[in-house]
Amino acid sequence: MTDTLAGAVTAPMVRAWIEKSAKVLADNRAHLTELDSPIGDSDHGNNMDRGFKAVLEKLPQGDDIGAMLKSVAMSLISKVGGAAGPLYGTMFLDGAKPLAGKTSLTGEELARFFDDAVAGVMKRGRSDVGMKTMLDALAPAAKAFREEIANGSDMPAALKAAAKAAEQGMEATIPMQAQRGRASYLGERSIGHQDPGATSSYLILQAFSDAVEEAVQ
Amino acid sequence: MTDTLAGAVTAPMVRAWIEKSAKVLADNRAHLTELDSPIGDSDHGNNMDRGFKAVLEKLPQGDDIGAMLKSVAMSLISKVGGAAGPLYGTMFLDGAKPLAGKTSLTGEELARFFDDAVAGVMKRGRSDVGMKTMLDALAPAAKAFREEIANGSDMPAALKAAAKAAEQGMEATIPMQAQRGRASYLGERSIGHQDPGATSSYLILQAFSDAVEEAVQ
Amino acid sequence: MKKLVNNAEDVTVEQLKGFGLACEDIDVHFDPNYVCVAGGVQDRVALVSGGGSGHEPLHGGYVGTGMLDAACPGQVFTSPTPDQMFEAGKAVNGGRGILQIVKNYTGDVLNFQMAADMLRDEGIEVRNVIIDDDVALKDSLYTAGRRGLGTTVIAEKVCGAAAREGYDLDRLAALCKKVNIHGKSMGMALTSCTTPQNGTPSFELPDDEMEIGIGIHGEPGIMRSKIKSADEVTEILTDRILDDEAYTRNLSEWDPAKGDWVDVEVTDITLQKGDEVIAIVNGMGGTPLSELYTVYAKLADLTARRGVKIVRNLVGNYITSLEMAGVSITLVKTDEEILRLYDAPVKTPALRWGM
Amino acid sequence: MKKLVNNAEDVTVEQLKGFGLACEDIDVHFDPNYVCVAGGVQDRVALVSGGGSGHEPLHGGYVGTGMLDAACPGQVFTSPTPDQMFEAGKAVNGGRGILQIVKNYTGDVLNFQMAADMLRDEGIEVRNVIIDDDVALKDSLYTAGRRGLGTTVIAEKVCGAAAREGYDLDRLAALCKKVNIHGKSMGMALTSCTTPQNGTPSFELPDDEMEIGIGIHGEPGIMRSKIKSADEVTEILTDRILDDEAYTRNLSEWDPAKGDWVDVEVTDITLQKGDEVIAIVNGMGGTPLSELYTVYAKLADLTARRGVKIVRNLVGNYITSLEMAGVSITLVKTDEEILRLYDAPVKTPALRWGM
Ligand SMILES: Nc1ncnc2c1ncn2[C@@H]1O[C@H](COP(=O)(O)OP(=O)(O)O)[C@@H](O)[C@H]1O
Ligand SMILES: Nc1ncnc2c1ncn2[C@@H]1O[C@H](COP(=O)(O)OP(=O)(O)O)[C@@H](O)[C@H]1O
Ligand SMILES: [Mg+2]
Ligand SMILES: [Mg+2]
Ligand SMILES: [Mg+2]
Ligand SMILES: [Mg+2]
Repeated sequence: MTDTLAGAVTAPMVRAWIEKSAKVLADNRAHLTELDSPIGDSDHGNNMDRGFKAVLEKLPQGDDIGAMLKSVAMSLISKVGGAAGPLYGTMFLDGAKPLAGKTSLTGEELARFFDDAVAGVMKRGRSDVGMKTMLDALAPAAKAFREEIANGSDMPAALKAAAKAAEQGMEATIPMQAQRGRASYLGERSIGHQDPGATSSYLILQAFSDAVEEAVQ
Repeated sequence: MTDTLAGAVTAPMVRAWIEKSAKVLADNRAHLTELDSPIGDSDHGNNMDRGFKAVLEKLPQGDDIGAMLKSVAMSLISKVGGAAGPLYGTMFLDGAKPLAGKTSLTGEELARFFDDAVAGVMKRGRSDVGMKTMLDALAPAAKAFREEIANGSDMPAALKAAAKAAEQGMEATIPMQAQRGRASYLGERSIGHQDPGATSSYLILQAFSDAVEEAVQ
Repeated sequence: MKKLVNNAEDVTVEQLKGFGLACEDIDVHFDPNYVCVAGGVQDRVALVSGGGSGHEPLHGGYVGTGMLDAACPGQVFTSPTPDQMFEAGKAVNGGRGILQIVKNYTGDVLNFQMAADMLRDEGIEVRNVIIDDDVALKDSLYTAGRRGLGTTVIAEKVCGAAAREGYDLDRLAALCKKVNIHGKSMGMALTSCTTPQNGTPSFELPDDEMEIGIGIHGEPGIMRSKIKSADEVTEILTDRILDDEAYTRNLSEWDPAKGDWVDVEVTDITLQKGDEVIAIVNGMGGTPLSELYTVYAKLADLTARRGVKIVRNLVGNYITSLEMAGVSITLVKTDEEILRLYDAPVKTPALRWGM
Repeated sequence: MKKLVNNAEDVTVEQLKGFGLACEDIDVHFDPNYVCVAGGVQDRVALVSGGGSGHEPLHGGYVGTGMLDAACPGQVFTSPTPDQMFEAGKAVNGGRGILQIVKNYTGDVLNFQMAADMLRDEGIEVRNVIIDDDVALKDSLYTAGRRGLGTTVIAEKVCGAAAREGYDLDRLAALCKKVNIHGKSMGMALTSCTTPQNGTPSFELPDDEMEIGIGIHGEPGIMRSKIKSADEVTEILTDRILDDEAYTRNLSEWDPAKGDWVDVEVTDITLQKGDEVIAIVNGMGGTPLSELYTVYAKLADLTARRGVKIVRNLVGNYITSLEMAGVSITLVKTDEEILRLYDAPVKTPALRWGM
């Protein structure tokens, strides 16, 4: 791979990421809803699928990454509802803020995107890592990405590491007792179940890694 | 058997009949309710059991058969409800009317009791034989009893014939399409099911036969 | 069996107890069981109804100012006994006679007739009016005739207002009969229901089937079919109501001149373009309210297409079968008199407006 | 799945359509979905609420004179999106600000906050008051906090009356917060429920088990047990409400001085001997009304023994979970202000008296 391709995420890659996310969430709709059944209200897959379908419909043409991600945020906010809607909406909104007008992102810019996204979710959700939420996938992913970039990894490798960290974070939610969201009502009975939000977060990050991987091949 | 015993139904026999009816209906409560499920509203066994429990509680002491049967009627009327309450109530009430003060019944008197009982049900229910109701057991039984008495049979034999006719009448309701009561709502779908009311009528008549049989032995 | 009950053998008593505690304007009596307006009835016709329990809010929920004066609940799905109506009638007798509104089920008809005879023996004038509005049944000669469904609620409302307006017994009975021949209903079930006494469903209904043309006692309907969409279900029920032809049958009523029960021939109206109706979209007890609104949307569409105008509506649980899922639709053709009396103030646990 | 629906993917729209046709005083808007009083609001605070669908009559059924001005229904069991409250708020804005009554579920809280921010950008003053009355949950630090249950209905009624009395926005928000800390609820389920979208029950509940301490979204409760009698169930719920100790937590509210959302510490009242309460015995959608009266009988007994007096009651389906069988109990301690406003006339599809 060449340095130009490997060193930056381009607007088409971001678009491919969003499209792949929509596909993966549609494919996993039943799975996510099932995860939301024992510890939630059985709608997470429906919510995310409905949201990303709307995202695709509204996604603007052109190469402005900031505009694209802001559009994703607004679609999610106005179509998902539930807890996931404002949280994912905030994630994309806060992450996209510094990216207005940008047509490609450096590793540092993307690391900042992830950090802002995680911070946004934490603030909106009054939540933190370890509470059995999407943050358990998102925060380790952001951290892993920044470390990889700092260590000089290229974009596909860094995103792969981020997705891997998200996957591990997702799995780590299984033994946790939920402290936020609906699952927290169950107290100890929430233990032993994988968090649906952490799962959708992993799927979105894996979609990012896959989209960029495919683009650079 | 002696002529005195075989030729008349005594007050203790009538009491034994009523008590046995209560027992048999309690034993068949679930069965009668089950019969009332496909073509009715699943309460006939409950109704009859509740009614005859009340009958036992209120049954007057003494040897006045008319008073006993009137008491049965009043208890059924005020405790059974549904269609069966007024119909069985009327049956005992109309049948008992000429029997006030009597302490034993001749064959002719009992034949008259059955005829009056059947006529009472027909009038109250605007119904007739062949409509898939209790009358399909009661009317043949009354007829068989009168014939047996006319032919010189003794009381146990005549009652046995009446119970037998009731049983056949009950079975004959299976292929009938109901024309009265709840089962009639089902139209052709009522065909193939045995009528719960005909079944309880048979049980009551069989109890009569059994009670008298036991008494004369 | 999943029910909030204590003693399955006689849930009626424990339910009535709570009803009495919750409704301060209503007195509850036991043994025999009946509920009636506190304070009794003065110098007007009194209105009494009743039927098996399990149809709540019918009838107890319609006792109060401007509607029923007393209601007699039987065991679950079993009509009440004459002693109940006898005591209730004596309690609410206001010296101008009693109108008993009776749904057309063999048990109800017979028990209310016996009660009327008993009350008459006490010197109280009584008329029984039978409600038989269930268009699922076509024939009265070879069946027990059409059953009483949602028109009962409208009859109780309208006659309750008329009694307060001072209608005498004959005029009130005539009005009630008018409401009956103006009303048509039909119901369907998605699920069966379970009486506390039995503990198992009254009939079996496979997961993909529904029952059309049901009554309200958990008895099966006139036919079974595969589950259909809300629109299709609504169309089946509504078309049958709108297309129902003039239905003629004999109904039993008391003839004061003859001093006996006589059969009187009665013929229903048919619904015509330009008619105005009160509509009920009624849940059977276990149907979410939201689904009833889906049905209402289609009903409004179908009636409008036929030029029949819904001028008032009730959407909710008004005459139920325990926890059954399903719906019944009632259309009652109105005229000036019916609509005026329907709109009159009413204050009961289940129906309230204007006060 | 046995439901009266057409398009399982978006039942909310078809249900709203029927609701709009049935309720002549209420306007229904689509895309974004909201319902509001026809004729708008003039020169007083407007009252808006909302939440996932599937809880009918909540909230749409409480829109009307003397209660809510607008309601925003989300997808089934999914909180509405900010654009709904944004449009609804603009539609009913009467120039004196908007009070949003929000049940304490993460999604509702967040979406209503976003909507408040958007409306504020339009120059409309907004306050959000959170209802969190579910005593099943003890702890707020390690959970999302107590959920909003039946107190919501009382808050909407009382605040609706106060808005018509001319309360300004701050006073109305203060009143709503008072109702919240005066209200305590707890619920249980005998059966699960099925959202149209999923077609299978939200959780599995064996035939002989029940779920205690449920919310209203078909999510499991805080514990499971063998089925008990109505009296035992009522005792579990009532005791927990009566014994509930002062509950302190932080609730988020808008600080106009700071121009930001701030956490404010709030402590519930505890119920004392001599207190007067409004009681709700609420069905979850699939519970026969008659069973709710059985529960009411025991509730009245239990409160009386503790010297707590029920001065008003609602028995029926007020805040439901589709066709779930089960019950929730709510007690709201009253004072002169709450009771006066509760008694004020109200005319909505689901709650009506005095007019
Ligand atoms: N306070 C919070 N902070 C972060 N994530 C949260 C929070 N509350 C809930 N979540 C996430 O949202 C997911 C549930 O989303 P979803 O089912 O769509 O919404 P809802 O719970 O309103 O039905 C949970 O699995 C969890 O990951
Ligand atoms: N008109 C009638 N004449 C004679 N018997 C009738 C009539 N209607 C109903 N029955 C009898 O009553 C029985 C049903 O009794 P029951 O179940 O106790 O009352 P309900 O039908 O009111 O629930 C039927 O099986 C039938 O035998
Ligand atoms: Mg969820
Ligand atoms: Mg029966
Ligand atoms: Mg019956
Ligand atoms: Mg949800």
